[in-house]
Amino acid sequence: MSFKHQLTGRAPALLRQLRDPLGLGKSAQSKRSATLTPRTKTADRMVQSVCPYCAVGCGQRVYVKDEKVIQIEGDPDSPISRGRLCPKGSATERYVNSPLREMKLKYRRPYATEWEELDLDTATDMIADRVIAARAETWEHANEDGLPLNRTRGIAFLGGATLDTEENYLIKKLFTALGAVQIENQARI
Amino acid sequence: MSPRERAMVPRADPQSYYGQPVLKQPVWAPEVPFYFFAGGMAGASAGLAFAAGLRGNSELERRAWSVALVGLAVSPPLLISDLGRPERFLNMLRMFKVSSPMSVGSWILAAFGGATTVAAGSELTGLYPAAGALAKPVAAALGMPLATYTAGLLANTSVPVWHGARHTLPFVFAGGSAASAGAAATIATGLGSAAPARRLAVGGALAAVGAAFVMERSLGEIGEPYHEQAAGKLTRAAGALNLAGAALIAARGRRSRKAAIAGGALITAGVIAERWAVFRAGFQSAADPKYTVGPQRARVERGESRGAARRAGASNVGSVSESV
Amino acid sequence: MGHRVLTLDTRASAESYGESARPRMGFFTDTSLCIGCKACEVACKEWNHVPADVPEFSGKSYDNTLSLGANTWRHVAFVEQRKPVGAEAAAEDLVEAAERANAVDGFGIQTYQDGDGVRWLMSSDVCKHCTSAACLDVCPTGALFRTEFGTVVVQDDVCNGCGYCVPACPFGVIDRREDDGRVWKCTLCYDRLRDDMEPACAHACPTDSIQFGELDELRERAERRLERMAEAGQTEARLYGADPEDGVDGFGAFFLLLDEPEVYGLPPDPVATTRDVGQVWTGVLAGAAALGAGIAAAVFGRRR
Amino acid sequence: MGSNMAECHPVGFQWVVEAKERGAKVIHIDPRYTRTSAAADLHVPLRAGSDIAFLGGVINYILENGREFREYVEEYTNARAIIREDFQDTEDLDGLFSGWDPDTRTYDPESWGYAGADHGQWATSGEQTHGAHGVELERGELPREDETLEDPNCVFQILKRHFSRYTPEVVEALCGVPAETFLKVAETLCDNSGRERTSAFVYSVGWTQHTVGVQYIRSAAIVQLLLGNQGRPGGGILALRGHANIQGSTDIPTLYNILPSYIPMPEPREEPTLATFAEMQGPSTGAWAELRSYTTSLLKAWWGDAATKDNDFCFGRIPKIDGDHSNYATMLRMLDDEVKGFFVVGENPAVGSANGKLQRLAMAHLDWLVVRDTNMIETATFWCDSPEIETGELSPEEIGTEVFFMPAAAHTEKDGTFTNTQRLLQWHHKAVEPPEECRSELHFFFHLGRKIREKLADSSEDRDRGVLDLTWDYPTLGEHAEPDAETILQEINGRNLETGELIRAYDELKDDGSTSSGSWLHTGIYADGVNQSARKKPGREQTWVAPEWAWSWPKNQRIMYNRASADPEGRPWSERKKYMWWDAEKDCWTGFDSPDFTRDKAPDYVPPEDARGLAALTGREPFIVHPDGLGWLFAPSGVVDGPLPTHYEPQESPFENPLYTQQQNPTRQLYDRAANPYNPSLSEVFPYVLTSYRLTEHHTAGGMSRTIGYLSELQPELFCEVSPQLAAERDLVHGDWATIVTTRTAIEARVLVTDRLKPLEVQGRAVNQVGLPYHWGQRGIVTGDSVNDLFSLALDANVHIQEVKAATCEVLAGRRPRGRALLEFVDEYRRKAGVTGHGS
Repeated sequence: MSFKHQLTGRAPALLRQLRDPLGLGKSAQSKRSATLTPRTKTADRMVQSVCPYCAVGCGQRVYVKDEKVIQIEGDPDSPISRGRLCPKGSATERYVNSPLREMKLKYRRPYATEWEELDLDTATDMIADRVIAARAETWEHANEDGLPLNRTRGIAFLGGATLDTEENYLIKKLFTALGAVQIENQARI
Repeated sequence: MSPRERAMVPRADPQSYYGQPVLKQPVWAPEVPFYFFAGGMAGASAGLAFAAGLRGNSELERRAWSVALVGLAVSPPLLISDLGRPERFLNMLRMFKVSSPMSVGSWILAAFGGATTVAAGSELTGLYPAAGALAKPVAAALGMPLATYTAGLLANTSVPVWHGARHTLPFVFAGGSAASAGAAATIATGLGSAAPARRLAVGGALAAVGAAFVMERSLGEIGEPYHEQAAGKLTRAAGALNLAGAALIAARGRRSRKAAIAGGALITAGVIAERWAVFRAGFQSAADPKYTVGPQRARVERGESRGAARRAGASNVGSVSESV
Repeated sequence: MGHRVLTLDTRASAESYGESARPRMGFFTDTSLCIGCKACEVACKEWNHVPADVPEFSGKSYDNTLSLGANTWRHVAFVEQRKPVGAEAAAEDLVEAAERANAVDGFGIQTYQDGDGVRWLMSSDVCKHCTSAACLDVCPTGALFRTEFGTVVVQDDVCNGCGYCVPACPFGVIDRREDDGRVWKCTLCYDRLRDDMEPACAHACPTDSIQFGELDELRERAERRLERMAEAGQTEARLYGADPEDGVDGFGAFFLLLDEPEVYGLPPDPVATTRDVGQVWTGVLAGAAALGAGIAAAVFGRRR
Repeated sequence: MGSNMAECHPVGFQWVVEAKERGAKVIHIDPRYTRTSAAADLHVPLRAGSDIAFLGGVINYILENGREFREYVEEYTNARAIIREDFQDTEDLDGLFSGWDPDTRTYDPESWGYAGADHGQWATSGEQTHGAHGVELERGELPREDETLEDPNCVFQILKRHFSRYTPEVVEALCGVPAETFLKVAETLCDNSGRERTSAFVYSVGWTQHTVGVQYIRSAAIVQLLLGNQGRPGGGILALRGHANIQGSTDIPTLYNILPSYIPMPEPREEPTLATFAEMQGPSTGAWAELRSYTTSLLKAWWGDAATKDNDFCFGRIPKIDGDHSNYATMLRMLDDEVKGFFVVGENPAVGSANGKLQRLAMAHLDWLVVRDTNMIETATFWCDSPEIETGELSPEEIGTEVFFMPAAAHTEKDGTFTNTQRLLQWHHKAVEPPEECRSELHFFFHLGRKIREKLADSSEDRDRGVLDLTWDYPTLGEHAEPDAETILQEINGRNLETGELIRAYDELKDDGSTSSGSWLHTGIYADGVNQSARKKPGREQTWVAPEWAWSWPKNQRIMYNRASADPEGRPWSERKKYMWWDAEKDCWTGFDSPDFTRDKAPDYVPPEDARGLAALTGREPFIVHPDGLGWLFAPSGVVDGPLPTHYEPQESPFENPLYTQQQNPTRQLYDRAANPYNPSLSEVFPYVLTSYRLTEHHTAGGMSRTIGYLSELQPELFCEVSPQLAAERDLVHGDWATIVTTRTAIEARVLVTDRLKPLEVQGRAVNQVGLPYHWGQRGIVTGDSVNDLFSLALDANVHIQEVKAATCEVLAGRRPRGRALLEFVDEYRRKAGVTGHGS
């Protein structure tokens, strides 16, 4: 239909007015308006997702173009939310594309007053060393009665409740194997 | 209300939402009232020049065409600089819409501009007299609506003090235009040839003041802004300046060039003040919800209109629109 | 007189699309279902990339965006009202509630936004997409136009920011964006409509307070809703802008309100002043004639 | 109650609105008149911290007027159970139950048990209690019972006595709710319960964040069991959780006291074997009887081939817990330099946790801190811009904490499941790659584990075997080597190790090491090799239960205990409320949902002599996680602060407990620290009740909302909601500033004076409440003081959750002092209140 518009009715507005004397309707329509389409239609793909805010679990449709999220809106298929979203859910696209979002790793030395840059692999490596050291330093083999404890309380973890189930699983698995018991979550708070 | 009660989320006010205006303030800049003045002067001057030409008063004719040309020259810049997107000023001629005085006015201004440039040009340079002779009546004819369409432009908005004056405002602007054209010509023309200009200045000034008075009266309550704040001061100033100028010209304008010039200046200032008074009154009128809600609510109470809200049971076959 | 003809033609402007014309689409905003979540405000801005401007705390209940404008195309109003306080009042509410519920079984009773001692009204306002739209009539460039869906839209590729539409709108909806120079308002998501999608605000609204659809169908739905509420004793409910006979010949986006329109900041009897454009032109011409006469008199008048 | 659903769960609230449209009545019982109240039929304001008294009143009303659903109560609850002779009630002991030990400030719950039952294993601590653990019953039968419910020692009679004092008058005096309003609520609730109708309770953290939080919910459970509203459509107690996967973070926890699916963490024991563990923690009847199979399968999932019969399936590798290792206890150890390193992932304790100052001071004692988030949050920058920097209590030059801030991937940048508030696991598909250095938690922890294993590869230390033997070879995808989330979900689902097939239901799990499952409740989520959580069949193409959208644990059941939706004979209680019923032809349970019951167990089933596990429960016992299959009106086990709810005042209250000399919950956890002072009860220095809450426009600690312009502009500043009366008392000016003071600190907020907050008449005098939304901090587009800085650490002993929904405070007009002056200002109030100690 928009194609048809391009072929016809593209004479200057003033001439198009001959068929729309008051110039309030079609004659005033610009070429851009005549060929307008929503960005959801020109997206490369849409994937179904779930809102990251509260626990209602509203369905979301995430539209992607050129490997960038261009729109997130309610998923009408969801029997939970029926396509609807609250203000936070409706702002999700702004959240994932937020200009304030941090994309680079930052490192602060003891007693330093500024951040420094640090690459991901080095950082992970440093953290691994610190975990091993803290663990060795604070390992509790048994309690005063000689009963086995087999744990460390030198490392603590506090997770938010926007982590995936699979992530929580892996975290609990790793830390339990490392003997760390102070593994906690927003669910406690 | 005790101060205590005031210090809280204001409890629902039957008249408005937290006292906020219903209408948006106009976004127009100070250029606009000056254009009202310049355009009006140009239009009326073209008429004066043409008439003077017919009357054979060639000095007055030449001077008046010059004034028209000056008024015309400053108009487009004033209008364009007021646009949010000046580079798109040509879109003003993208369409022709009878429902929009600004659209029609743009076409009038454009046509008047062409005609006046030719008319005045040939008058002043003596070139192409044929074309000039053809352009002069056209310019004069277009000059009249050019001077008054701006009143229609304001009247065609939701601003109560403007829309309420749709029958009277054009006469205020007509009088003002006449006065300003007359005043300008009086200043620019020698005593001998300036008699018609003086008559036009004096008559226009009196007409403008009279029309403004009638307008304020006919507006009733919604005319309040003309007596308050900036608009109030300007209205009083306009009246005083116009009357003083008219008096001075009438009394001594025939003998003293100085007095004529002074009188002309006073009237010019008076006309500008009048344009500003109307302009400011619109802002004040839009800013206070009482001017919007009050008359509408009254209409509904009086049964002249059913209003836009309807409870259950009320018939939705309006008899109102027919009775208007 | 003449204005009748004109406004009739104004309505006809949708038909300038001939066979490509679509049924007139609009909103029915049922404020009795609004929970004031402001999803509509955010969803609108997100879809249309409307800029955010962070204000100060307003103290006007939970409203900090305050009104419709160039950067707010959906606006949720919050009105706090006092009601008879005390257990009696509250308890009664429920008793009556129960009785009325039986009276109109199936539909139940809504003591909407009705609490112990206070009533908290919430309402999502939007451009009315008037049948006779003053903004559209006065626009000199044709930037504002009526779409094939009967909605009123500004074309930002045409608008030159003359600002005429701003004081023309009887609702104070449309406004000029400072840094941009053009005017902006709700487009009823024209681009989405062209792909048969519903506007972002209606799509997001959690409680269906914002309903989108063919205007005729919405009007019938609203009529039934009003009747039901009346039966349930909700006599303060009223439709606003649902009738083609009002001053703008009917809203394309109308409302169900629980109090007088002005309480929500809406005009009780809005009029498209452009319906009087006939009178305006008469005035302009009369003025012009008078001017001509005046000049003639001044020039040809008898010499003293 | 205790929930502001319309504001905090707006999209879920669409169903409430719809129900209301169909005639349901919505009652909102909350200290503040909120957007939820505005949409309700009735708003009942009550004093924060008095909910148990209100619900106790409802229970009393039901019992006094015989409004209980008699058949349901007789058949499906433990009303008929006889409790031990030596049980003593709070009514006998002035606010204490029998078994109280003043030295340890804990209960020995032995005397709360069923008469005649074996109580060898009552000594389960709060860390260990998950309802049923430890109750040992012969064949799952009540040892002694009285069907007539007349025996003075039967639960029903004890209940009557216990709640008899919660009269409408007491409710009025204690909650500030007029008796007639209370009665209206009680009547409405009863009228809307029974065979034909059901009523539901909705709660959120307004109930949990108290020193008696668990008992709040217990009270509702008693009401719902008495009215027969459990396990039935339109009934239940709905916990509305506040985060996308907070339910999932509990089911497959990052919590110190449980392993996946609520398997308790082991404690140090003489005989630390899987056998003893299973015996101590698992009853022989009910769903928990299979604890050993569940645990063995978990161990097989984690240690794979390294887990063998001979090494007890590596059970010994699991670290032992011997006390409260929860978040707040850990922060206090941190303050004492006992914690070296801290991972904070997608959490913002500097703003979100109670006593924010203590949180921040504690982190300054760390050797290293790892913060992973999408935005730079206050927790990551405490060393340079926390309020303590301004007051001079901290300065970067003196903070030795090494800080790693790692940018995280958003949900659109990774595959995985969120478990919503109704136990529904919903898969969210990855839409795009995470930008720059942003990575998922899956990515970070997988590679962290990989590196640790590499570094420890040649370690001979026994302690390192646990991590070295761990199954940690997940396939990775894409340029960033992202571990495959579906593989992990399959591990969670579990396999039959002989056939290699994916487990279909937890009944298939074995204790001989022949099965693996990372979480027994989640078995079946990958049944038939299909990711059931990724099912997206449109709701409109299904029944109203929509069983083919996503997957819920256990066994895709949408309503738990749904056997109770049918009468003892297996017939629906009523046509209106039919949900699950016994199909005599097909000899199985059928209906709209999958049965939370053995599918082919007939209503008339009687367990054989030697029966154990689920087989030991009869065909008319719906609450299958309990060893007796009954709903517990009286909790003989599992709750550390009493078998029945009792009203105690909050830690900080302007009122005396009118019921007992015991002012507060005797078991509440307090921390006598300089950085954690408490406002004395009844203190005139802190005359107002303080409560914190959320707004629709923001999210929790603000990291996901203060960083977004579209949300920030809707609620730009922190404000406090106060009544016109309070404003008058303190000359607060609407729209101006107020300072709110506790012994912890003072913060400033804009003043919102509103009729929506009403002073309540409690114990003959008016009390004003102050409401504060807690979303603000120092960073983001909109900033403000952090409300949680006002609160103390006073915890519920069952779950170690802080009391931030009811405290006391003072309110003053104007802004707070700055810098050092703030400390002196607060010290002055401490002195006035007679609180010793100086903020460390």
